[in-house]
Order: sequence, then C-alpha cells, then structure tokens
Amino acid sequence: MRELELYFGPQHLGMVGNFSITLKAEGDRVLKATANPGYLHRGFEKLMEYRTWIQNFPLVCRINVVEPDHVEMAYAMAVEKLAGIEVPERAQYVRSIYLELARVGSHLFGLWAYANMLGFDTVAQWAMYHRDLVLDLFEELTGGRVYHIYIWPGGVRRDFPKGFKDKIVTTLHSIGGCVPDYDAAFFNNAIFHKRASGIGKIDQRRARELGATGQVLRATGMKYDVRKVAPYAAYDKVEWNVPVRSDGDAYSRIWVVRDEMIESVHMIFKLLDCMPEGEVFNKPPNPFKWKIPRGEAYARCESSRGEFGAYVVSNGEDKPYRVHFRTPSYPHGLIILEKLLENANIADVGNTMISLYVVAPEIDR
Amino acid sequence: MNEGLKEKLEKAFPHAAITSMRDTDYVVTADKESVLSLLAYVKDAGFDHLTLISCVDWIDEGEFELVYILSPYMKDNEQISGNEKINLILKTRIARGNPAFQTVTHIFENAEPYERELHELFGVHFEGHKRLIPLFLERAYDIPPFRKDFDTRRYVKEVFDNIPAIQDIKA
Amino acid sequence: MDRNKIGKWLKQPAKMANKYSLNAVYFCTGCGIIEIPPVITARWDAERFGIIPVATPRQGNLFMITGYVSLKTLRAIIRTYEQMPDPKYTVGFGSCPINGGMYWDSYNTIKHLDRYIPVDGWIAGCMPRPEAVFIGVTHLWTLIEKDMANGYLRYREHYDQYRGNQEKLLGKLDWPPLYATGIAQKEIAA
Amino acid sequence: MAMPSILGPFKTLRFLFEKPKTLRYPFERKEPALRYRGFHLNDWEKCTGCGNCADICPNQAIEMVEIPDMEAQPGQKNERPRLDYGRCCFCGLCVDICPPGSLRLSRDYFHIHFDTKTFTFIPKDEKTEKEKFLPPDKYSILQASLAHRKQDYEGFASDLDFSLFEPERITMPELGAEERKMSFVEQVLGYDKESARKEAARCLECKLCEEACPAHLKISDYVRAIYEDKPADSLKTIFKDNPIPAICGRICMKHCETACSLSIRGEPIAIRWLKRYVADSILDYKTALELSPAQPSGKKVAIIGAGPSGLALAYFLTLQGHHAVVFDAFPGGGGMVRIGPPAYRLPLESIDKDVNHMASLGVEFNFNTRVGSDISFEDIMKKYDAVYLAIGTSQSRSTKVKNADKCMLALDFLRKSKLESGVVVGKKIVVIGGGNVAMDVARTGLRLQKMQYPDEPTEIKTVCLENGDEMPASEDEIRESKEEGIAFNPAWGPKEVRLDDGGNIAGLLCMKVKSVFDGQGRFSPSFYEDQELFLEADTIIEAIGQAPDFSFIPQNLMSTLEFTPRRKVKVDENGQTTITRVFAGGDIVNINLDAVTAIADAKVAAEGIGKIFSKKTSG
Amino acid sequence: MVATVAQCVLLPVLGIVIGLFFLGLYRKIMARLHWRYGPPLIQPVIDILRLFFQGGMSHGAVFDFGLVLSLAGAMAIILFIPFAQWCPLQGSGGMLVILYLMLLMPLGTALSGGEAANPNASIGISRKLILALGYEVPLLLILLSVMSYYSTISIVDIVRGQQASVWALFSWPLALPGIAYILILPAVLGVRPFDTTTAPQEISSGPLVEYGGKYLAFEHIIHALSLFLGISLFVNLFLGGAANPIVFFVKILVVFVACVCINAVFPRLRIEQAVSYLWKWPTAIAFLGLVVVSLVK
Repeated sequence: MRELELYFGPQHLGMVGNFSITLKAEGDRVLKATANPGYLHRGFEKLMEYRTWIQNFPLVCRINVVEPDHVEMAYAMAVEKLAGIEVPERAQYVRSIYLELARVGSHLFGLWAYANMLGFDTVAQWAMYHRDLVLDLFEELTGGRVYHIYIWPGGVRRDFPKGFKDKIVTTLHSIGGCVPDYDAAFFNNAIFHKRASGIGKIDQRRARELGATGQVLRATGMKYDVRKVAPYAAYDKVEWNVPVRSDGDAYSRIWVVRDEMIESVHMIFKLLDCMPEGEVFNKPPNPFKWKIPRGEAYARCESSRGEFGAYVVSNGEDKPYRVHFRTPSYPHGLIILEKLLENANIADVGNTMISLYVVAPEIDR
Repeated sequence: MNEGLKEKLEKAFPHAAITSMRDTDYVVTADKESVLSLLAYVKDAGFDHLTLISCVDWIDEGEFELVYILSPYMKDNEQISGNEKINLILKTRIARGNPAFQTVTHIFENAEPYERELHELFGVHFEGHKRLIPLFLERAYDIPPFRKDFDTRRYVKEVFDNIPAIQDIKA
Repeated sequence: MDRNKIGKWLKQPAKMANKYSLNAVYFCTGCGIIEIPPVITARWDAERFGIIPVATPRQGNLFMITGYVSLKTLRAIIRTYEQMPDPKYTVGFGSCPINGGMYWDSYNTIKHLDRYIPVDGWIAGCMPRPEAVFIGVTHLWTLIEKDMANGYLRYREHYDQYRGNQEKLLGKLDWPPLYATGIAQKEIAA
Repeated sequence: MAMPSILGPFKTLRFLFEKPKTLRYPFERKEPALRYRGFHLNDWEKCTGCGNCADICPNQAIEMVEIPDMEAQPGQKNERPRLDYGRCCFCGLCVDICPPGSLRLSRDYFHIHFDTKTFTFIPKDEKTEKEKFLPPDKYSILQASLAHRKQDYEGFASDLDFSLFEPERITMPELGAEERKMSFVEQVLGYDKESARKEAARCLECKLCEEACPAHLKISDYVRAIYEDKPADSLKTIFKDNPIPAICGRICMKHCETACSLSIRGEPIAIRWLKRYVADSILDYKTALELSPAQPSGKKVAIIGAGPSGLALAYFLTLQGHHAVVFDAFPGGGGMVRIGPPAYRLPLESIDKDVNHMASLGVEFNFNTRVGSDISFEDIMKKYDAVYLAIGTSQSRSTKVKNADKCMLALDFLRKSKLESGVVVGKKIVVIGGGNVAMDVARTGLRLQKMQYPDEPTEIKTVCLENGDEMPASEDEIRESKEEGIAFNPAWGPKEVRLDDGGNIAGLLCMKVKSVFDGQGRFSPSFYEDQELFLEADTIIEAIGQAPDFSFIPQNLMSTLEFTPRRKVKVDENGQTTITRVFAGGDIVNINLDAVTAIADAKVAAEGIGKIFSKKTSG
Repeated sequence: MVATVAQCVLLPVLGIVIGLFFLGLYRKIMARLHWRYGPPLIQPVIDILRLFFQGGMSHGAVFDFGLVLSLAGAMAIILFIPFAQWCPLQGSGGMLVILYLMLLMPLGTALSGGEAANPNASIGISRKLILALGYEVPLLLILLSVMSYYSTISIVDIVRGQQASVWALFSWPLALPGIAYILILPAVLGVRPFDTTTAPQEISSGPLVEYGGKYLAFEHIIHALSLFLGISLFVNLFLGGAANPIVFFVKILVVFVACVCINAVFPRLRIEQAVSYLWKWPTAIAFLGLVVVSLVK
C-alpha cells in the first residue's frame, strides 16, 4: 500500500486548539506520528521577564485558555512561596471552590471535545451548554467569562458577591440533574464503549516512565493527585476521593474524568458548607515597588489535565528573572501521544489525542 | 525528604550542596560531572517523576543553570507515603560560551521534549539527544530568544513595525 | 433580519445567500476559539442564522481569525485563506489581531493582521463574548449588503503588497502566488 | 459503572419534545454580570490624570494624552487616559490601581467595526459625555459601539479593600493628648526604619505631588530611595531642591500631601514625615551628601533674614560658589520658624541641625544682628554684590478693639515662650484668631498653664470670625487642639476687652459674626451688634495675622520698591525687586506664607542672582 | 407517453426537493435533540444557492466527470424506483438496474474525489468503498430473498405484491430480511454510526475535502438524492410502497426521522468496526432469511 503523509491539523474540525500532528500512514494505519507544536508559541516566559510581578497575572492565565485558573494558582502559589505571603483562610476556601468550578468547566469542555471528535454532537452540545452555565458563575464571581484573573498573591481579587453560594448550588444541581442522561447517552453507550475501549492504552509502568500525570496516570490505577499528595488551598480540609480506573485506555480516562467531575461537585458543596467568614485578601505591597527577594520556588497544583507547576526564579527585582511552567499537556502531547499513535488507526488519532486531553496553548506557551 | 536520603546523598555525592528551602522544596546544587549519576541515584531512591527541566540564563555570571525538578510518584497505588509532596530541585551550571551538556533521555524518557525546547530557546546542545530539531519557532533568530541578551521589545520594533500597512493604490 | 423577504431574494439572490449561509472555516488560531464552541452550540446556537463550522476551507466563506496569530499560524492562515473560494469574509477577533493585544512585545506573534490578509471586520474584546460575535455577524450582514465586505477584492487588487509583506516576514513562501503579481498595476494603467 | 448498552441512548430522544434551552440572542438577552469587565468608564471630574493606569497596564494599552482645553492644577494633570482596544485585555488592573476610583469598567462590550482606528478612544462617562450614553429606550444593541453605549451600566468598579494600593497610612507614633499637653516634648515620635519603608512603599509615583509642591521636590524619587533603604540617596535628592529637610520635615504645609492621589479616597502618603525620617536618620548631612565644593566666584551676597528662604538661598548660592552672608536679629537661624512653631512641633535642635550644616559649608551667619539698627541697609548695599530680602512677616497685627493694648501679641508670646523663659499666663486664656498661629498660641498657652498650675483647673478658649468648617487653620491642628481640650468659639468677633477694677483683664466681649467677607470677597467682617458673648479671661492673646517690617529700608529706596495689589513685594521672573541687585522671597513675596514656598522663591532668586552675576562677568 | 415524459422530468425534481427537505429536517431534529432551535428548514437550499454563487475550483476533467457520473446515476435511479404509483421506467430491468446504478454514486464520488489529490480524500474514498462492500453483501442477500419470494425482479411488482397482502416487513418469511435491512439502513444512508466516509472530525469530510462552490453544491444535491433514494427503496421493498404520493411521503418521512434518531444518539464507528458489524449480524440474519424464504418457497 502507498505510504501517505497526512497532516492532522492545525486547520481541522477534530483538532481542539491550534496543534498539528504529522502522520505517516499506510492505508488506515499510522506508521509514525510526529507532534508538531508551536502554532501558539508566544514566548510567555520571556514576556513575563519584562513585566512586574502583578502585571504577569493577566498574562499567565492566557497560557491555558480552557482552564486559566490553575495557571493563576500555580503562579500565585510560587510567588507566595517566594515572597512569603500568607493567605487568609477564607481565601483558601474561595480558591478551592473556584478551582473546582474551573475543573468542572474544563472537564465539560473536554467532554465536548471528545464527543465532538467522535461525531457525537448531541452530547457535545449538552456539555458545552453546561459549561456555559459554569462560565456564568465565573462571570458573576470574577467579571470575566473566560479569563478570570481572580487569584492574586495573598488571596483572591474579590469576595463572593451576594447570593453567590446559592447560585453555585442551583447551577451545579441543574447540571447534576443531567448526569443520568449523560450516562445513558454517552458513558454507557455501547458504541462509544466500542469506540473508546482499548484505544490509546498505556500501562502504569510506561505512564510513569513517560511522566504522565492527571487522568492519564489515574486511569492506570494510581491514586496520584497533587491535591491529595501535596495538599494546597483547602483541599485537606474536606473529605474526598480520588477516582481511579485500571485499564489505562481512553474509555478509562473518560470515566475518570466523569467521576472526577462528580467528585468536584460534591467537594464544592462540602467546601461551601464549612467555609469560614473573614478576609479574603492580604494586600501585597504596592505593585510599582514590589520586589521579591532573590530565590526560587516550584509550586504545583492539580489541573484538570494533570500536574501544573510553576518554577519561578527571582533575582531581587520587581520582575521575575525566569519563569518556567510545567504543563501537563507537555509530556502528554509531545511524548505519550507520539508513542500511543504508533500503529494506531487513523480514525483514532483525534480520539487518542483528545482522550489525553492535550491542550495546545499550554504546550507551546 | 526523609533524613536518610539526605544523608545518603551527602555521602554518595560529597560535592553536591543540599539545602532545603521551606519544608517541601529541596535544592541540590551539583557540579556538572555528577549530575547524571545523581539523577540516576535519586531515580532509584524514589524520585522517579521528572516534572520539569528548565534553564536559567545567568548572563552576568556567564553561565546557564540547568534545573531538573523531580518528585516521587506513589509507591503504592492506594497509600500516600508523605514523600510525594517533596520537590527535589537539582541544579548545575554550564558555561554560557559554548553551552553543551549530556542528555538525560536515557534516564528519563520524558526529558526529550524539554531538552528539545531548551535547545531551541536557549541554544543549549544536548549530546546524545536523538532529535534536536526545532520545536516551536518558525523564524530563525540570531540569538536564541530566551537568552537574556535577546531583547524581544527591540526585536518587535525592528521586525514587525517595519512591515508597512497596505496602501490603497487608487486613493 | 430580512431573511424572509422574498422580494429581496429575487432581486439579489447571491447577496442574500451569502448573508444567510455563512459557513465558518474551523481554525483555532488563538485563544478566541474558546468562545466559538459556545456560539455554535446549544446555549447560543448560531445555526439559527445559518452559521456552521465546516471542515475545510474550500467549503467555507467565513474565516474567523480568533485571537493572536503566531508566525507559524500565519503561514497556515494565508494558506487557508487562499484556498477559500470567493466571495469570502474575514473577521478579526479580539484585541490581538488589531494591535498586538497582550502579545504586543512578543517576538513570535504578528501585531497587525490586516497587513498580511484583508480583514472585513473586527470585534473588540478579549475574548469577544458570544453576544458580540452575534452582533458582529449582523454588522457583517450590513457590510455584505452595502458591498463593503470586499476584502477578497482588495486582496486581489493589492496582492503584490500582501504577498510582499507575507514574504518579508515568513521568507519565501513555498506555494505559487494566487494571482499573477502586477495585475493591479496593469488594470490601473488600462 | 453499568454495562454499556445499545438501547440506553435512545432514552435521550425525549428531548425532541422538550423546549430548547437556547438563548435566542439577540431576541432574548442576558445581562452581563454586575462585575463584568467591559469597556472603560472614566469620571473626568474625579480623574486626576495621575497616570497610574498607564503605568500598570501590562499591555501599554493606556496612554495619557493631553487634553487641550483643560488646565492643570495642583493635584490635577491636564491629561486623561486613552485606551487602545487593540491592546486592552480587560484585566481591570487599571481599575484596581486607580486612586480616585474614577476609572471603572462598564458592562458594555460591543464594538464592531471595519476600521481599526476606531478602537482607540478616550473614555468618559455619562456625567461628562451624555451623547454617547443612551437611556435604555434609545439604546439599540445592533448599533452598540464605543460611541453608542448604555447608561448606568457600570460593571467592575474599584473597591478599597481590594485595591492594589494601600489607602491607609502607616500610623505615625505620637504622644497622646493627655501626655503631650503637659510639656513641650515633640509631639510626633517619627517613623522607625520599618514603618518608614512601609509608608514609602505606598507611593504610586504618579508625581502629582511634585507638581503641587512649590519647590518641585523630586518626591517620588526620594520616597522610592527610602523604600529601597537608601536614605543617603534620598537625602541627596531632597537637597537638590530643599536644603532644610529637618525643618521642612516637621512644619511643611504639605501641599504635596493635599495633591497626593491617594488622599482622594484614603490618606495621602506621609511625605512630610518621610522627609523628617530621612533628615533625622542621617546624623551627618555632609558625609551623606558628598558635595563637591564649587569654584569660589568671589561674589558676595547678603541675605537679610535666616528663615527658610534665606537659608535655602544661602545654600544654593554656596553651591554656585558665591559667598553668602546671612543677617538675622534672632540668636539662631530659622527666622520665623525659630519662634513660630512651638517646640512640640519644631524643636530648636532640628533647626540648628540644618543651620549648622549650612555653616559648615561656608555660609557666614551674623545672628543677633538687626539690619537697620546693628548694621545699616546702605552699608549692606555697598558691600555686597546682591542683597536678598527674606525678612518674613515679623510683626503681629492687633485687633485694635477697646483696651487691646492690654493683650499680648502672638509672635511676642511665642518668641518669649520658646526662646526665653518666663512668660506668665493666667488660668483663663482667650486666644483671638482661627489660623495656625492661633492654634500654636493656644496650645503653647495650654502647656504653659499645665506647667505653671499643675494641679489647678485651667481653661483656654479661642475666638475666631469664621465658621467652624471655614477656619483657616489646618484640620490636623484643629483636631489636635480639640483633643487637648481647647474650646472653640467660631463665628464670634471681639468687641471689647473688659477690664476689672484693678485695670487687669476681666474678659473679652464678643459679638456674633454676620459675614466675614463682603460682596467682592474682600475681608470686611460685619456683625450682629445685639448678640453678645462674654468670655471670662485673665490673659488674652491676639493671633490674627502678621505683617512685614520694612522700617530698615531707607525712605528713598523704599519709595522705589513696588508692591502687588495684594500688598506683596513685586518681583520679576528672576526674583529681583524693582530695586536693582535687591532680590526678595519668602512671606513678603508669596501669598502662601509657608516655608516650602519660601524655598521655591529662593530657588528662583538663586538662579536669578547667578544669571546676573554671569551677565556681569561676561559683559 | 406524455405522462411518462412528465414523470421523467418531474420525479428527479421532486426527489431533489424532498431530499433537501430531509436535509433541513435533519438539521432541525438534531438541533432539538441538542436543546436548541436549529436553522430554518430552508437552510440547505440557502447553502446550495450560496455555493452556486461561490467560485469553485475544478481539479481536472476526471474530477468533473466523476461528479456528473454520480449525479446522473442518482437521477437515473429515481426513474426506476416507484414513488407511489409513479414509476416511469418500470418495465426495464427492475431491481438489477437499480443495484447496478446504485454503484455509480460511490464510484463517481470516488473518481472525482480521488482526482483531488488530498490524502484525506483518498482515505475517505477507500472508506466509502469498504463500507459499500460491507453493506452490499447483506443488501444483495436481502434483495435476493425479496425477489425470490415474489418471484420477480420488478420492484413495481413487489410493491403490488405487498399491497395485495401485508407489508413485507410483517409477513412471516420476509421479516428476517426486513430486520436485516433495518440494521443496515443507516449504513446505506451513511448516517451515524456509519458516517465514517465523510467524518469531518477525522478526515476533514473525506472525499469532499477539495470540493468548493458549485461542485460542493452538486455534492449536496447528490447527498439529498441518495437519502431520498435509499429510503424510498426500503419503503418500496418492505413497507409496501404506497398507493398515493402522500402516503408514500409520510412513510419515507417516518423512516427518515427514525434514521435521524439513530444518527443522534450514537457516535461514529471506525470503518473496520462498521464492516465487521455489517458482516456479522445483518449478514447472518439476511442469509438466514434467504434460506427460510427459499425453503418456504
């Protein structure tokens, strides 16, 4: 059979984000896949060296458009570590709730992408509708639909508006009410099962070797979740479980995502119940004069796709000397994807990619 | 970090300086000869998750600092041992003039794209790396863009501001 | 909305069809794409106005440049734009294509999109909300109605300049020019 | 997880019969959230043009542009922010840094246009630009743009609790009212290093203060140096414009703090106290300043009056290499500030610190030398290349009501109490006047009472023409006086000093004020003769104003000295009076009557004198 | 004679109109399941109109020829399949011609799509052919059973046969091939889970990837026609055709809506999964049906 060279993306309906995979294929079988990132490279870390500590907050969230919140959190945590800023307790709770909302939104987006990839518009559209409801919550809380710029060093930017707690509960209940429909139509759909099980299978040993985190690792059975192993914000204040599966394929991953969403919603309810009153913001010094002593810090948090880390170096100036983000999609999209696509079916390229939840902007940065 | 490991490290690598910042971040500064063996050693000691390879351009000192950040995966699928929250930051310095270092892809497979990125953005050559080809960039830059002496604002002025707007010929 | 006016359909069928059948090329050029899925899905449902995403540039007539454009993407954008059949409309999304936006000092993103391909309309915001996209579409309708959405004609007319700017930035392009260069000058001379 | 099923999905077909959830935009609408971050609104009346928004913008989307028909005033620049929506990312940093809170984000976000030029605009709000903000019935979403916006649509607004600046100042430790009224110990204790740095860190460097300061000190620079813990650098910056920081750091009228952009919604930066901190924390100015002596020019300048203006001029001239000789009637430097501000505000040591530094630079001081009696003005005119009049207003005015000669005059009282000892006051004091001097007098009187009658009840009252909120004294002074227990009787004018049988003062008879100024705004009080108030007193001190004393100037010269309509000495742009070689500055020239304006005059004069000298040598 | 000519002219037009109506209805029904309103019913017509006004690019003579072949094939079949009582070419060839002509459509698309020299197109075409191979086997078995049961190759006779008794689907021996036909109907129509050929998210709409302008418009029309034809065939063979056009229209409408519902609730299968499915159950049932029918007969 003739060997074909195929470009999957960047202009492609199945591609979420501006990413490209070059495939060498023989008929329907992929011989070799090469990830081809860089369509979204903006040089964030370089730009950050030109902006002051606080000016970087509007910038960093742009690293991941699907879920900007965990980028903010990782950067804020690193800055807080470096500058020794304390965060008030209520702010920790607010942050946790905010991040869990972001996780739900992001997973719904992932669900949209996955269903859409399989041509399953129906579920895709529902997921996107529900994500929009979550975005409404964000808009109410932060004033922005997509880019929230909410977490600031020393706390959060504004407190909950009036009646916001109830709004969260109502919205999440209305989304939760559709879980049986999602289950019936999507997760327990026999044809979906046929399509997803066994796809992009990776065993735990291999996943560890390739630096997998997040649901890719959890789908192989390890309960590794940064929220659990190195708790931050208020994650150690409430009880919750880390959902895992053991097959390591796309079907397991999507189920981990599903369980995680439900767990997140339960966690939000618990956090709302025991949220203390009080301050939510410890003002950092004047932004024009804020200098952070020489040093370095690495902070990490669990985004909806895996471990998100920020390595920040300060040389005592009012701007970071060097910032480097560890993004979960980076190993997933550049190594694991390439390995998983070898000998895969062409029809499963997008399937595999989206089951790994590769988000292009956070690879390119 | 459990004390045992710290002592063991100190014994095995007497030249490496180990400092702990805060209770979860440990910084090991090593000379470049011992980095590979150190990495292999800590990998065996449980730090088998290479989270990040980074590079810092200390231009005033004429050196690049390579930073390897490691943390342990869980030993057991269920149980958390408490070690997982530790970040081990392993640092070494190489000369800025002719930056080259050994690849670590044979120890950590996922180092591959990180080293590719550093090669492209900092111009650090990794010997033994199988695929040091461009990753992100489209244009060729005289100085690798993430080095401190590359001034992106000046670059923007020189390149993008010199592209003329489209003139309406009829007008 | 004058979609239901039969008289207008009979008078200018081409224009009307163009207006109410905007098929968008699905190309996630930047972060603005994050607001496109909501626009085309259940919450906002752009299909009510005939706007759907299509898989290939050959099938589309609307190109939304969603957000910042890096150099690598610019190459793909020019390719895609040139593949689209006339008439075609381009809409720039958000701050970044207008004047650099967030990435005004980035070495890898372009600052003024209209120097490389013609753009018929711009929507302010970072990101533009779905509502703004809808209003943007109504503005595009007006422009089509008034024959002002003529970017594709401008592209042909000033192809020398556009191609020149593209090559200035990206180096020699590896595909042949879409139009013979120098047409515009000849036409003016004649 | 249930078993995958092939029939289960058909359950969802019921949605065929349910109402769609789509929002049928634009027929149905959803209002953006109350905190939505949309386009900018700027209240031009509140905006100070400070430019903090432009500085903080990470995208350089904001540029401050000069508004042609707008005038700059102290605390107000004639610039307003211009937004570029080809750059803006709607992060709202500009809102959170805006000190007056004038910049807000609206809930409007529609602007669609084919021309990129329309994406730049100068934001205003419905107060200042009505035609662009339409009421809901005229507003059409299909025409929505930057020039077609909805009224009352404010979104993300500034909140002091979450602002990026610190609206409250670091409290300056000071003695409590009960403690301080017992003695003349300095009331404020001064910042220590930490709190000074913290206070300095609040400064946003908008430089409104620098424009408001008569002497245009580089305030933000020296405040930044304090923040960076480089007091020597800070002192160097201060000395470029103000050579008497220890004095000014205590008694400056702080026009800068009034102008400070933080003062609009919070407390201004304690610029004065920071200057005091610098001056006090450096023990030896000379080593800190590292001044290089100028080439001696051989010119001699006589400076009459060792007040702030005179001292400053002496310093500036010395730096230019001229020899400055200062004459003053008092036994030490400082002029009016030596006697005016009581010791609890300005101790003599601080004055001497500045003066001694000046002397160490080579300025020649002739104290206890009254020009006119000890040395004649003609002699000075002959001996020196230039003369600078910095004589200040050294004579207290009197109310001249009946028996007013029995009263004490403010300056005499203050001078005696500060420089000499032995002013005896009564148990019941009445001070006439509502200005800062009156406050000083009253509070000095209070302390003297406490010291002279430690265990007896005493009382002290003030009387002034103005209403309570129109009193010319600074708010701080009034507040502190009230804390110390001084009683106020605003809007009463003195009618007569009543004497008892022995010819001693029995009290002050006052009448109610009808108005202080006449129709043209001139000072011309009128009274209700029938409403009277009698204040019992055994000591009455008049503190209603001061006047300069030009008696030392010979008549022939005096006749050529011209005055402005406000009875001030007229000077040209070089600080020169109508008499050649005679320059003037300080309270006799300006209407501000404060130290820093006097320094500003000295700066002008120093340049003027330098100009004249260089002209002479070259010509 | 005049009536036949009139039918020859009108039936393709009617087919196109109904096909386009189906496309509009398809989008509307899908939209309702998506919780939204969807486009106006007329939207496919607007789209096609727009495409006709849009400049397209031809990729050579074979490209054009393939397209014409497809269109001609589709138009031709219409004349052989009864629309209620109208069937202009009922005398000639019957089922065999239909089977032959039905191959023209994918063939033409393959020809022209292959000329476009886009790897996605070639993958799409190979998928289309494989899928056709997949459903042709059971389809042949089914048609064989029907033909042998009614002992005729004329579709008009088959319809008449059913109208005389009960619908084939509910008659005992033909129920089995009927079920098999239902199972392969989505594949014949190319709706999910069998829309692997055009899978926009996988291979950028496959053979259509290089189509633009009027070429794409023709493709849309062909698609509309093929929907109409596939359902008409099923209705005629198993649902007893119809005596008058309205009943016929209602029947095909019901079948179409059912297909759309299937389309809405399933994701797309991979091509080899599709083929293995088609060769498993439907083939087995169809084969069983054939055996039973021949035994009964």
